[in-house]
Amino acid sequence: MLANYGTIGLFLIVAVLFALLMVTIPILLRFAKIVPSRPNPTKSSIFECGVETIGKTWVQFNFHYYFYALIFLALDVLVVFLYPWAVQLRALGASSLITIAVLVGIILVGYLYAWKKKVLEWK
Amino acid sequence: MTVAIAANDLGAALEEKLPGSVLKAEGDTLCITPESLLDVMTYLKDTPGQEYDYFNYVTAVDFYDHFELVYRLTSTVHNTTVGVKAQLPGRENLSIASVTPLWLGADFQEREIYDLFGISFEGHYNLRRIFLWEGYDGHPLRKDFNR
Amino acid sequence: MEVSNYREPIYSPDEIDLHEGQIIEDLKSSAVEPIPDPDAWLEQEDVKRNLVLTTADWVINWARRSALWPAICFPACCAFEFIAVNGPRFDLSRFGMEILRASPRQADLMITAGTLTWKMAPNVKRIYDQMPEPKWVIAMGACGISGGIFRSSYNVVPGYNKIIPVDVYVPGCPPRPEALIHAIQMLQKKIAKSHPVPDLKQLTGKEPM
Amino acid sequence: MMHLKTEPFVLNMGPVHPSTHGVYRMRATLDGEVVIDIEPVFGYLHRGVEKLAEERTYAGFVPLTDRLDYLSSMSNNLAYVLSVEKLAGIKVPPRADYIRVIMAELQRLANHAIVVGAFVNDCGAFFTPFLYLFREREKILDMFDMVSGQRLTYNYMRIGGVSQDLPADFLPALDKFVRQFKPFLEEFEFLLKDNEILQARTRGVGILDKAMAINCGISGPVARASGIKRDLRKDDPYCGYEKFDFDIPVGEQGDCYDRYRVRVQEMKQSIRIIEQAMAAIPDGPCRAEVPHLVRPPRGDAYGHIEAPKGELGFYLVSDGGIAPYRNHIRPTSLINLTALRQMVRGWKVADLIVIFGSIDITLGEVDR
Repeated sequence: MLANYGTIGLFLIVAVLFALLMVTIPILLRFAKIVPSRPNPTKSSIFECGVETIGKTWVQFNFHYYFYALIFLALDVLVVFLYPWAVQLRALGASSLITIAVLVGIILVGYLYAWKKKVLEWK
Repeated sequence: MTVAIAANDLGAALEEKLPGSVLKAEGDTLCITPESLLDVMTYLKDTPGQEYDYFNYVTAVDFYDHFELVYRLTSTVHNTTVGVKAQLPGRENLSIASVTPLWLGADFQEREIYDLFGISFEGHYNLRRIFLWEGYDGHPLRKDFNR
Repeated sequence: MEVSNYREPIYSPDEIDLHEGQIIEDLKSSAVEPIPDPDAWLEQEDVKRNLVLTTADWVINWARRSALWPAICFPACCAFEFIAVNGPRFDLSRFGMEILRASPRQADLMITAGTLTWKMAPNVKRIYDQMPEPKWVIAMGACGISGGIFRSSYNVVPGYNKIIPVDVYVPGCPPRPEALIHAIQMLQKKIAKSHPVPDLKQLTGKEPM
Repeated sequence: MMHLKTEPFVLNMGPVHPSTHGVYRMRATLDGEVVIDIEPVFGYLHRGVEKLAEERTYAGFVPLTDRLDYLSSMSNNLAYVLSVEKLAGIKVPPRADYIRVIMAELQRLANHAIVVGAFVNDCGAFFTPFLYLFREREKILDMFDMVSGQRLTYNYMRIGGVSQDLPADFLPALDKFVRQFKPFLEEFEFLLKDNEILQARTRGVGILDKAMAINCGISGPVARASGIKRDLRKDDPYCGYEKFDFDIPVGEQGDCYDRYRVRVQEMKQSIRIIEQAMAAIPDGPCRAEVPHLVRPPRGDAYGHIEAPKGELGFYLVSDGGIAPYRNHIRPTSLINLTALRQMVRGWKVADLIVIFGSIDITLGEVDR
């Protein structure tokens, strides 16, 4: 049982190393002056279809869309946990049903709250 | 077949309705005085017999001593078409009534004439340059425009 | 949430138009001399270089030229010849140029497909400036090279090299897809000749790059 | 529901935007996702074609018309050439009429192929239908290449007829193309007609009612989708269109789905016209005897055709010289954009892209 965790740990290290490598390669290449870097003010300004932005952009805009994203995230995480449970149902037996019911219950509370606050309607 | 109406009988009908507005009626075009443009257009659009509800185009022609505005209207009900011309004497600060209250389709075309010819349209809700940028001096489609 | 109609517009179009008109006027007055094409280094003879550096050069050049991602600069008719080159018959993804990025941040090749007018010039210059180094430009079509059939117009920039340095010129109005693919191959040969890896002396600052 | 104070902001759907089909720019005032108002900005491709027309002879202006609406160059050529013939009173031999009808309808197929492909791509089908339609368009471009030697800007029509007669292997190639295009169109239509994603994204979106369409001078498939039964090929026939029988598809609601359906059915009608024209094409000269420097009598004339985008017309004023005194182009795409502002209010940004894609415009014709 423990050996399996060893492989997962190895995999984690390789993943982190790979990610760090991808980040540091451009920085190293810039120090080695292979990657040309010529910063200029236009390059660091915002790209909005080739035109300067109009008016205040740091504005408190109406983020109704992001409620959907949050609720989708919650339900998606639930689905992620359901898959392994559903696959191993025969091995886990009936007791696993209770734990899954608790998990679904918790997520359901959040969903009902959003529903009652009428966040889901989009007039 | 889109019938080009005989302008002279339409001209006669207009004459008794709006005296002094029609200068000449030839072929299928009516030459009218610029001041009476809005009344003639409203007449053409609203009277039951005409119903010119579709606005083909409006354009301007520079004849050095005067500018000529050419309108073309079509009636989708009777499938007839009529041309209307109005002449603006002189070359500086020309202006004529805008037909956008009658047909919204004339909106961009009048802005284009304002931009490229310099003829302004009273009553146009958003008369600004459409193709060139603000601060461009001169109106390119005039005959005396040098590059 | 009903759309309550905000009648007072939150920006004044006239003020913005004047500001943008000023930008166009400045660019128009400053863009008189064509910018020289960036290929002065092509003529230098190949000086003897360390084996490690030349292989590093070769690898980096191979990587750069086989994944040229085009930026979006599609004003006019050449745009549809460029889409035809991306299309099923003249498949451009054979050269690694399949990804057509909407933003200049992930692009390193600007194919200027269309006539450039003075009102569009500041935007194209801004897109070019916002592309990360190293970047190349292909001026596509007669309008890109010299203003083409519209050269005598009051609102057309006679050639893209007035505002951005151009690497490869593609004649044609619009150029046939085979011509554009040939131009891309010419650009790839040009990239293959460059020397991105600096010598040790250049690294330590004794010699300029 | 939400008592938070939120402010609208302005977003530039600017000249460099993947789905504005060219360098068209809209300043969209958005309240989060919902579009409050848009303000169109034109002129990024204004090449001053009407100014260039003043220094070109009647025959010299034909290449410039190719670059107006560069998606349907044949139709631009046809509209201009018809206006000059109307002004100068030139008769065209019957074979030229049939060739012109075949070319105009083939060009309508090619234009609608791109427009329908781009529209479905805007709705979310990422480029798959576009590439299939593009493969068919390449076959049409091959035939145009066979006839005029060019892929996009043909410069094929002349005052008084067409520049050169059809090559011998054109009609067999056309016949082969028509025979394999019909089943392709059936299959394409079958796959997309009742697709529920397309229905969800376009049914009832951006409705343009009939009265607003007429008042805004909208013409072409956008007007027919709103229920206006007006097609210049039937109402004001030119080039002998009265000899062919075809019907005009008309939509009911005038939403994006109807505009898409009207264009697909128009492609079917164009195939019917091409078949009839292919069968009945007479022999004879393909061009009337017209002097190279034609000098129409003093006066003016307005000729218009049913271009793939709508009513495309040329208003010519002649002072008896070899060059037109004034040459005005009726910009179908520019006028079709008049109603965009009313159609888009209240919809979300994603719908704004779909509605804009359903009004098919080309910037060459908008800005001229």
